[in-house]
Amino acid sequence: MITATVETKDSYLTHEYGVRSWLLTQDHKRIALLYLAAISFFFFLGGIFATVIRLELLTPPGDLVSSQTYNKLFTLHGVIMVFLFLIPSIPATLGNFLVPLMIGAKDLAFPKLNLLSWYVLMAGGVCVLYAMLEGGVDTGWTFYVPFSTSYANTYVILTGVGIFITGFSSILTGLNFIVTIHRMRAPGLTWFRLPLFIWSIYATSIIQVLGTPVIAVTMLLVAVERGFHLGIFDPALGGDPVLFQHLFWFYSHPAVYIMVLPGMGIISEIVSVYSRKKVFGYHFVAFSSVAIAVLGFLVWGHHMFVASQSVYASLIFSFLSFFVAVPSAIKVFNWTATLYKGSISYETPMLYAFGFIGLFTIGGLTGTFLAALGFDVHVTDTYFVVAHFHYIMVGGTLMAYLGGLHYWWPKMTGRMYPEGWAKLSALVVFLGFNLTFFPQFIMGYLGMPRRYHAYPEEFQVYHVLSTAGASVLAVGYLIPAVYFIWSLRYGKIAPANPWNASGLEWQTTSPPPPENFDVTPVVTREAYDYSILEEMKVG
Amino acid sequence: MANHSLALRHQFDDVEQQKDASTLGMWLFLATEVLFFGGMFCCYTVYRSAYPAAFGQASNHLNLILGAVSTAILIISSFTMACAVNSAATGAKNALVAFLSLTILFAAAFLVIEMSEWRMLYQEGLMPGFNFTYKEIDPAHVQLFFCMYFSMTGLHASHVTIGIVILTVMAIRAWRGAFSPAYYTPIEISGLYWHFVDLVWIFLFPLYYLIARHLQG
Amino acid sequence: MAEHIVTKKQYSFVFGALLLLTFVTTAVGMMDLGRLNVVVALVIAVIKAMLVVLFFMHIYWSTKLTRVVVVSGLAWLALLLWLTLTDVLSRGWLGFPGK
Amino acid sequence: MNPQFQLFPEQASATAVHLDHLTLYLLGVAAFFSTLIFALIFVFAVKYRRRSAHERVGEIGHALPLEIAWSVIPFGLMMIMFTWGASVFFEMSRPPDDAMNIYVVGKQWMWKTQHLEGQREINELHVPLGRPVRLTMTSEDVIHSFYMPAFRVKFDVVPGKYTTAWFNPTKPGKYHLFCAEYCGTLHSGMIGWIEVLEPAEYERWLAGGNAGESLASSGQKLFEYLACANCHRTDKPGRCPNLTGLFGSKVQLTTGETVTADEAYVRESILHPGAKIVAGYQDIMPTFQGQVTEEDLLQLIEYIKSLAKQPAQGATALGAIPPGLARRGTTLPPAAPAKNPKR
Repeated sequence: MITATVETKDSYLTHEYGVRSWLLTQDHKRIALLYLAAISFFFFLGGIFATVIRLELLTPPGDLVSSQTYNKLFTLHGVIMVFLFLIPSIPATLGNFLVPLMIGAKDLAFPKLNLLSWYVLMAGGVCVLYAMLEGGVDTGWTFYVPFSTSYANTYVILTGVGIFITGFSSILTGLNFIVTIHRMRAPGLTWFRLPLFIWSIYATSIIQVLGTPVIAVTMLLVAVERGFHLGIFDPALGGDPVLFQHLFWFYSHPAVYIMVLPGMGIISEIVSVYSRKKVFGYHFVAFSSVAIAVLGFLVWGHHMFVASQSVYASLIFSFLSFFVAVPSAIKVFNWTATLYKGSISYETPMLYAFGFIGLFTIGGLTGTFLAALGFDVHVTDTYFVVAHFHYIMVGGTLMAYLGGLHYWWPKMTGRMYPEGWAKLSALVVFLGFNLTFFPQFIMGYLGMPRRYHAYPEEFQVYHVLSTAGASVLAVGYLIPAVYFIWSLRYGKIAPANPWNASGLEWQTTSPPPPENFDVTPVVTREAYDYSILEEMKVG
Repeated sequence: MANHSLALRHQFDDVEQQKDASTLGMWLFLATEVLFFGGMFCCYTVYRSAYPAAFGQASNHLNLILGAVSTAILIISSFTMACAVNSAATGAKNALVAFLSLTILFAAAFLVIEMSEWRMLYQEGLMPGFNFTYKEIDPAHVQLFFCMYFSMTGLHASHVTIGIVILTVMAIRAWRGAFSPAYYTPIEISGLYWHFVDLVWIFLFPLYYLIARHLQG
Repeated sequence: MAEHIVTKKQYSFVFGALLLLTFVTTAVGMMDLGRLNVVVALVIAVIKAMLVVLFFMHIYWSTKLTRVVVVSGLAWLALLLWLTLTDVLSRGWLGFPGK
Repeated sequence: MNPQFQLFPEQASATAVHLDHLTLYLLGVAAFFSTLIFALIFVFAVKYRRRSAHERVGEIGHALPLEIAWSVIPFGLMMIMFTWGASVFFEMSRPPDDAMNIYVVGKQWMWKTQHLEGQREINELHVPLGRPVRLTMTSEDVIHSFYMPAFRVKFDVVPGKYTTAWFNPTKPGKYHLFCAEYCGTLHSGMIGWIEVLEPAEYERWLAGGNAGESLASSGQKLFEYLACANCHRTDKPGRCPNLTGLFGSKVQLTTGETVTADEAYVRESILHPGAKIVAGYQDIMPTFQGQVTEEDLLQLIEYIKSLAKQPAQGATALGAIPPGLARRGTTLPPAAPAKNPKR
């Protein structure tokens, strides 16, 4: 099964050449690389905004940029990072590349739709970028009414339309994945033989398909209300601004799980491979993904405890919120238990996985704090919340994304990344991240509100620490960008299965041929069965 | 057999798998659409429960007969669409083209009626954002009713328009003989889309034209 | 069961029922039944919707998976309405403005 | 008072102490689990590091009792978080009956506060030590949030409705007031101070400075200036409900519903008179939207509240409607004796 053939084979990268062959491709692997290029651009753009924000906050008075500019900076940082980086990140790049490979299919069910999704994302991105170049938008990524509909003087409609459009990219991607996972699995690949990454992508797709339309229609209503001066949410005309918040968070809370669930899938893969053990409690980990996807829709009101939502509704939302913590805790414990009596090696992806588990644990635990009603009243809209969601989105999703990128880089490009540099950058990212965001927990509990351009002096200590951490973090992200590009040309040629992993994606060449597999694979074993690899090596 | 193997795309193993995938894809898309309209239905429900009297007041400015007629027309178009699917399945090409054309015709008739109702409301000064001059009881919340009315019927009308485009493409393909009893999935999933458009109206009609009429303060 | 072809006759029955129900709901809409108006209109709408989904859209003959998709779409909509209304309808229960 | 480096915020109210106890519990749970996870990962990673390429691994695929244990135990701890959090939240949500009322109006980008005695402040609020303070808040434009970290109090200030927050200061001093909901360009400038004064000092502060007439009497003047009293009469039956004794009572509407005449009801009745019409009255009142500011509204409400405290003067108004006033488009039940006021 493990092909060690040295002959130069036709790969998806060399099958065709030229710009047209990329821009009109229907190959899920090439589309994945298109996404990779696009979201890397958006990530560094959003990162630049973050850098300026952190520099501004180095000193208490707002002296580096004007308050209007500062407001645009954090809005664009949020909009770009959430809608154009985090949501497409793992599903659209790694998911696109891996879903057909992992289930032994030739492609996704709807390749044209897949390409269309990328163009739709680009169209949305262009709207947001155009709004940015024209003067930006200053509503915060949450677009709370009536500020966004009646008071902001910036490019709200254009940005809102951009988000509306990117939403459809996300919906179509999720739809494609669900159909593919249901209909295109290789013979013998039953649901409980699927890699856990597929389970998590499946759960993510459910949220994308059922949640995203609500944010789309909400942004549409905001644009219509602003454009035609209607009164849908405007309290001056009898509308209810809190209703907007319900619709917004109905999607935007589950959206957090769109970001972090695929990351959890990656961690399951990585932890298993580098400890050479089956994932402990496979069924629990698999079902916990679906449980998170479903329960995630029941808890949005915990963003609105002080928003004048009724006390009774707050009680219900708080109670339900604690239920989401259970499947999350199950995952963390199962990953830890997987290490027990394993054979653990410390390649870069495993370092990122350790980082993920640690940071996600802190992010998750502080999440339960925020679900506790009284506590939330004090810290909501402060830096405590900022720290919490960065622990989930950056400490969780981004660490997993980077871990996954390293892990599958040989498969995607046919080249190895430089291990030494990669380990160094993983360490730098971990330290930089904690230095940036841990002080924000303390600052938040002390009462530092978020989205403040200038702040009282007593918070400066923490802001200085945070800015120092951010500069370390920036270096940590630049190193991989450099060596990944370097490796495309100078990296060692990757074997088909450099990590001795058991998944189907490792049983084809690196990089894979255009049709993925020469012969449709037949699956006879559960996922993460390393004994077969050992037998083959010995025998 | 040669006919439909041409229609088989490379990523699928057989026609059955391809058909299943397309149908499932369409149903998932419709689930998305339910939530897409759902956001607006949610706004409607909240505001109607908050301001029943104003909603009753405003509802009386809609033309019940026009609403009922357009409902009937959409149901007829749904029926002709169902017949089109049946014709495709039995290989009756001419009947298929005829039923698709009828569906398009009824869809267009629906739009014409809807536009005339919009025009009347505009002239009555009941179109928020363009011409809203209503000054009787509780104008703010009557305005809210019409905001929701135009948003929802507008979104629905855009779906009808997209439906007309899709069905036109299907009619042309059918006329050219693209479909056979072995391969008519595109007709079937366009049909699903069209019935969904009808479904939305089945709820819009009572919500706007019927249930608030007698609730005026 | 590769394919279930629904006959035009079957469609015609459903079609007739739908037209009849439209007529009934309009007629009832013109009468003032108080709170019953809402109930009647919505019940008829649900019956009509079920006829369309089951027969025109072939759910009556479809696979379990398709039904799951339909039910999830509706369940999520119910979720959105239910939890939003939980807030909207219980405002002020504590007797203080905004609570 | 504000050291340059602090780890815990000032505790200046009883609620703050209660919340901090909850925080300690939360921190304890978090510390326990993160230490547990970190330690396990570290120990496993060192103890089971790969020593040879072909070593055997322990084959334990799953263990049901373990899975149940690590689902149920955290859930139990979280239910404690829920109950505890909810009880603190209820304490925060329910101002005591003897609380003194202060009105807050937020606007881009300042806080305006009004004491019942008539004092008005901007970006400042003086309160006496040891007396619960109830804030009734609204906004003139966008959503703001009234946040006082030292009291652990935060609640959104939403345009178009009233919201409530309360605190009981237990320590004299000067504390931060922040706007915590992003509200536009100068959001970070929408800050101020809460000064907690000893009761005697507070009385002195009340007496001095810009003390004018009380809110209720400002409201009364406004009531007369806007000619409200022409219809809402207290001496004899008028075309509109008698407002004496209205506030806090139940009002029957033409739709058959009953609502409580609270702040929100009075506000809506002034701005959207047609939204809720009192049974037995016609929709004849014009809207005052655009003519009264949020602060005016609060004064009017305070005046109407003050009417509720006085014994009702004269007989209850009988709602006889001159036929000429019946308006097109309104269908009302025959005029019934109205005990309750209307707008």
